[in-house]
Amino acid sequence: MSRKITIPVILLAALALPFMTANTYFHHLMVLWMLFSLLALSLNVIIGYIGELSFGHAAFFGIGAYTAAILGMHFGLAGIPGILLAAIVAGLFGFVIGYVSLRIVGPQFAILTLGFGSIIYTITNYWVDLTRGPMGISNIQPLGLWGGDGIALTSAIGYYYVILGCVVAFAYACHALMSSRTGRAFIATRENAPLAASLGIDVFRMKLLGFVVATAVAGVGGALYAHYLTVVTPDVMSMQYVAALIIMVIVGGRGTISGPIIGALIYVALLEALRALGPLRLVIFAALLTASVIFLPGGIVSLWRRITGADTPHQEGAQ
Amino acid sequence: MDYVVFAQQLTNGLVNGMTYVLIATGLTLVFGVLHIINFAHGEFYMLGAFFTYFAAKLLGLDYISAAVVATLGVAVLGIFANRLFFWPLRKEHEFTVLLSSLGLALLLTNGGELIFGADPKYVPSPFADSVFEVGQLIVTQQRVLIFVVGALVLFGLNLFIRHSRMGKMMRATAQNPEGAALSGVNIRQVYTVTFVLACGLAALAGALVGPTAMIFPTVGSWAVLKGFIVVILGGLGSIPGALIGGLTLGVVESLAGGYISLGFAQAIGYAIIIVVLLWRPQGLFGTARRT
Amino acid sequence: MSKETILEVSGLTKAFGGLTAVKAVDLTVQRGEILGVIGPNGAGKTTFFNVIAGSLPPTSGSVRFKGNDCTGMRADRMARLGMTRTFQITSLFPALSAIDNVRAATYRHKKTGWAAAILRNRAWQDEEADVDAEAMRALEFVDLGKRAHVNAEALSYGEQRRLEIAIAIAAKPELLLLDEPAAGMNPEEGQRLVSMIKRIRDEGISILLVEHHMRVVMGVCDRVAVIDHGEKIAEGKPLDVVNDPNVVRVYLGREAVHA
Amino acid sequence: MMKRKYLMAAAAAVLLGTAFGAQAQDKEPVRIGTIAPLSGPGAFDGQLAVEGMEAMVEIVNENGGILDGRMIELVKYDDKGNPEEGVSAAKRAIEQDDVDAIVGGWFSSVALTMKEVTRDRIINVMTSTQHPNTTKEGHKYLFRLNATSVMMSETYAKFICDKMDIETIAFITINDDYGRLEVENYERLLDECGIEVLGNEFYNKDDTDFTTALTKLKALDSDAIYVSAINTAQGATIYRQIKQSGYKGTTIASAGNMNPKLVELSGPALEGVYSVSLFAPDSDSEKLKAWMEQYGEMFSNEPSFIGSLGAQAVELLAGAMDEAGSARDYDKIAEALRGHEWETILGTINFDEIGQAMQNIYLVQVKDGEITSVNE
Repeated sequence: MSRKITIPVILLAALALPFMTANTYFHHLMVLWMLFSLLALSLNVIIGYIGELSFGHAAFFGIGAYTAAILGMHFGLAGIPGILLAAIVAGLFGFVIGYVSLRIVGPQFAILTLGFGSIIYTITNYWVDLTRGPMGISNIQPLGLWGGDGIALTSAIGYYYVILGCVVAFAYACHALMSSRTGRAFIATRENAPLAASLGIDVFRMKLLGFVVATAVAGVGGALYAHYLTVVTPDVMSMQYVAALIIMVIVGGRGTISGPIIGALIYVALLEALRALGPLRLVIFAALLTASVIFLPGGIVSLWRRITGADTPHQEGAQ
Repeated sequence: MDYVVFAQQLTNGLVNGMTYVLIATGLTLVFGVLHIINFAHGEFYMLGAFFTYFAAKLLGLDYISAAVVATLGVAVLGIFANRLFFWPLRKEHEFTVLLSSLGLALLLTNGGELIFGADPKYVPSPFADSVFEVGQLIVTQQRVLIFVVGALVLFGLNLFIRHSRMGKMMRATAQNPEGAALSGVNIRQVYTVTFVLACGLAALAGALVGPTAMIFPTVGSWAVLKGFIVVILGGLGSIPGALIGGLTLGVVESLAGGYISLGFAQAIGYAIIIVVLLWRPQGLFGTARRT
Repeated sequence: MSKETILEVSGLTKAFGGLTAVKAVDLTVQRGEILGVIGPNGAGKTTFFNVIAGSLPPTSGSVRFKGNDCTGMRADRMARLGMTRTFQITSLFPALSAIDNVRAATYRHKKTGWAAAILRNRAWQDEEADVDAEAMRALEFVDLGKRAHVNAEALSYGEQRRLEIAIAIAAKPELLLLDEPAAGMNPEEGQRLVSMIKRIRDEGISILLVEHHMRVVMGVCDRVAVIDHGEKIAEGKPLDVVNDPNVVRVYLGREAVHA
Repeated sequence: MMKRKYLMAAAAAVLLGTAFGAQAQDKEPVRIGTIAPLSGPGAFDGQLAVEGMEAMVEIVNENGGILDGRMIELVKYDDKGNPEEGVSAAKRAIEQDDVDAIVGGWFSSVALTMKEVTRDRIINVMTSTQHPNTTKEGHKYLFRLNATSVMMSETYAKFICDKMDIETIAFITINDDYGRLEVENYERLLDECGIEVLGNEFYNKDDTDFTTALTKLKALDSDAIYVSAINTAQGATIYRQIKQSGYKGTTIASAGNMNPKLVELSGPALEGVYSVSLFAPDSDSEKLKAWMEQYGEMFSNEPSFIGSLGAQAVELLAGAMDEAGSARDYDKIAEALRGHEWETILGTINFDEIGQAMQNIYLVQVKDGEITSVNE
C-alpha cells in the first residue's frame, strides 16, 4: 500500500536533508529537531500508549545528560557505553519512581511525577560536588565510540545522523509494539484498566514497563544532548522542557508515531521562525499553541486524517 | 533563645503555608468541581499582584482598595478564561484541556512580560514594614494580614459551598456532571462561577503576598508549582485538604530549612509529601483512581 | 456432565463497616454448568459477584478456583488462571474498533512479546495470524463479523453488549462470570442472549451468571441460587426455586417472580 | 508604556534594518550580536544591558559611525538566561546571521557555555559574568570586562576590613558557583583581617521568601550580614526582609550588584548599604555623562552598572575595529584590544593575556536613595 512507498521516501528525505543546505545553523536546528523527536516519542509512550501524563519527563532527560557528563568527566567515558549507562541510570530512576507513583493514576500520578521531577531538579542544583550545581557541567567530550579512543563526533551533521538513527530505531520499536501482544495490553490498559485486568493483563506492570522504557529512552536523548551541546545545566530539568515535550506530543498527535516527530518539527521551526518578532515571539507562540489545541484537539495528525478522509489503517491512537 | 527561633520559624512557616493554601484552594476547586488541571492558575496569582500594583499606581488607590479591585478584576478575567480556553473543550480528553491551560499560562506569562515590563515591581502596602512584636517574636502586619484574611476567606468559601444554592450545584457537578445536568443544574453557570472563584482566590493571594516580596511576570510558575504540591498532598479536589496540606508544607519547609538545610528545604518538603502519598496515595483528604 | 467442581465458594462474607452485604454464602459451580444467582435489588448480588471476581476483598470465607485458593486475588491473576468476568455497566475499549477490542482480549493465552514483534520472527507471525483468526471467530460468534472495523463507541447498545461477550470468550476462560448481561435489553435481545449463553457453554465454558431478569435466568440456567439480604435462601433447579415458599415470600410485594 | 513602544519599534527596526539600512547608508553596517536574557527571570537585567548598548550605539553612530562611516547595528538574541539557549543563539548569530562580533555573557552559566561556540571563531566580549573560568579557560578572541569574583572580593574585603567597624559577619548567598566561590573567598580574606565569619545560608535562585534563612542569621547576632544577590528581585526582597526581621547590624551588598532599580524596590531598607562597583554614577567622567544623558533620552530606566558594561563593550569594539581597520580581522582587533590602555566611560581599562580586563573598582553606598561613591 501507500505506506510501503511513503516510509522509504520519508527516510530518504531525512537522509538527504542535511545536504539541502550548507548552512551549519540549519544543521544545528535539524539536530535539535531529531533530539526532540526522540524525547517526544519517548514521552508519547507514557502519554499516548499507557495513557498517563508525566510532568517529570525532563528530569529523566536530565539524568541521562548528567550521567553522560559525569561519566565523561570522571571516567573519560564518552561513547556507546556511556550512552547505555545513561539509559540504564535513567531507566532505574524511572523504575523506582514509576513503582512508587503508578500505584495511583490520572491527575494524581501526573502531579506526583511533578514532585519527583522537582526533587531531582533541586538535588541536581544543590549537590554541587556531584553535579557542579547551577553552573552545570561544561566542556563535555564529544561523542566517540568508547571514549578516549580518538574518535570524536564534532559536526552537527554527524549528530544528526546518529540521532536520526536512534529516532528511526525507536519509531520502529514503537511500531512493532503496536502490532504486538504487549502493545495491545498497553492500549487496553489505557482505554479501560478494569476491563484489561479482567482479561489477565497486569495493569500496573504494563504501566511500569511503559514508564521505564520511556524514561530509559529519555536518558539516551539526554546523553546525546550532553555530548552534542557539550554542556548540561539543571535547566534541562526545568518546567520549560517539561512543557515543551508535552506540547510536542499533544500538538503533533498523541498515540501516533508521526505525531510527536511532527510536533517536534513544529516546535523547533516555529520558535525559530518567530525569532524575528523579538519580544512578541513567545506570545505569538503561545497563542498559536492554544489555538491549535482549541481548533485541533486531536493534534496535527488528525488534520491529516481529516484531509485524506478515511482513518488510516494503522490508527494506534484514540483521539 | 532557642525556642524563640523555633517559634519564629514556625510562624514563618504558617504564614508561608497560608499563601500556599490560598493558591491551592482555587486549584483544588477547579479540579474538584470540573476535573480540570489548570496550569494557568499561577498566572492569575501573578495578575492579582500586578493588578494591585497598577490599581495603586494608575488609579491612585490605597493598598486595600487596590487589592479588592485587583481581586474582582481577575475574577472577571476568569469568566473570559473559562469561555475561551476551558468551556469549549469540556468534552475533550483531559490531556487536551491540560494543554489548553498550558497554552494560556504561556500566553499570560509572556503577554505579562510584554505589557507589564520585565522589571520587578514592588506592591506598596502600609502593613509591609510595620511589625508586631510578641516578646522576641517579630511578624510584619502584612504577614498577619495574609494569615487572617486567608482564614476568613476559606471560612466564607466553605459556607458558600455548603449552604448556597450554587454551592450545592457545584457539589452535584463534582460528583456526577451528567447526572447534575440531567437534574437541572446549569453546568455552564457552574463552570463560570468555579472559575470566577478560583481566579479570584489566586488573585487575592497575589494581592496579599505581593508586598512581602517583589513581583515579576514569571512568578506564576512558582505559584502553580507550590499549588500543585499542596493539592496533591491534601488530596485533589478537597478544600480541607488544601488547608492542611498548605500549612503542613509551609511549616515543613520552614523547619527543614531552619534545622536541616535551607538548600534542600524544598526537596525535603517534596520528600515528605511522597512519604505521605506512599501511605495514602489519594492524599490526606482525597479520593483517587487506583490502578 | 462431569461432576468436577470448578468454583467453590465457602462461608463468603463481606462487610462494609457495620453493614454486612454478604453473609456466609456457600456456592459451587460444576464444570460445564450454567449457574444463576438471583435476588431482589439490593440483595447483595453485585457485592457477592465483585468479591468472587477479585474486585473487592472478602471479610471472611474463601473462593477456590480449580482447587486453587484465590480468595482476594487480583482480577488479572484470576483471569490468568482462567476466570474472566464481564461488567454490569457496558465496559469496552470504546475508541478501538470491534476487532481490536477482541484482539486485546487474546492476551491471556498468547506468548510472544515486544521483542518478537521487533524481530518479526516466526513465532510472532504465527501468533498474530492466530490472534486475527480467533478475534474474527469471536466476533462472528456474536454476529458482529460485519461490524469488525467499526469503533466500539459507534456500535448500538445491543451490539456493544454482544461485543463484551465476544471479548470475554476471546480470552478463552474456563469459567465466565457474567454480571447482569441482560441489563437494559429488550425481550428480543434477551432471547438472543439466552441462546448465545447456551452456545458459550457448548464451547466448554462454565458460567456463573448474576442476573435480575428472571426470563433470562429461567431460560438458560441449569441451577439457580437465590440471595436475599446477603444470605443464600434457596438453591436448586430453576423451576423448584421459583416455587420455593421462601423465594416467593422474598419476591412478593417487591416484584413479580415471573416478571 | 512609552518604553515598551520604543522597544517594539526597535524590534521592528531590527527586522527592517537590513533592507532600509542598506539604502539609507552607502556602507553596510557593522553588526554586533548581543546575546542576553530578554525573557524569563533575568529579562529585566537583559533589558538594562541592551538599553545601555543601544545608547552607546546611538552615540557612536551620531559621531559618524566607525570604519569611515559604517553604522553599528545591534542584533539582539534572547538566551532566556539559559545556557542551552545561549548556545543556540550564538550558533545562529555566527552561522546564520553572520554578525561581526558578539557581546554577551551576562550570566556566568551562559558565558561558560557560549564561549565554546565562539571559541577562536569570532570576537566575543563578555560583560557581567564574574566567574573566573570565563577567561581562565577562554580563547584568543575572548575578552571579559567585569572583574572576576576573586578580584572583586579582594578589593571589597579590604574595604570591609578597613572602612567598616565590624568584628563578626554572616552571609546569605545564592547557591551556585558564584555564591560558593564568594563565600570561600571572603571566609579566607576576612579571617586574615580578624573578622569572624559566624555562618552562611544558601538560598536557591527560585526562592521568593527568605524569612527562614534570615531568622537563622539573625539568631547568630553578627555585626554585619553580607547579601550575595545577583537577581534584583531577590536582592530587594532580602534587603526588605532583613529590615523587617528587626536586624540592627550593618548590611553589605555583594559586589557589582547595586543598581538604581534595587534602590527603588528596596526603599528605606537599602539606605546606608555598601557595595563595590565598576560603575559610579556620580563620577565626573565626560564620557560617562554623555552616555547617561543619551540613555536618559532614550529610556525610562535609570542607567545601571549592567548597562554601562554593555556600553563599554560597544565602545571598545568600535575603537578596536577602527584601529584594526576592519570589522572582520579578528586577530588585528584582538591585538588592538590587548595592545594598550583604553579610555572608556568607566575610566581606564586594559586587558591581560587571557583577555581579562583590569579597571577601577569603586566603593559605593546608598545615601538618600542615591548610589554615591565613597571617597577616601
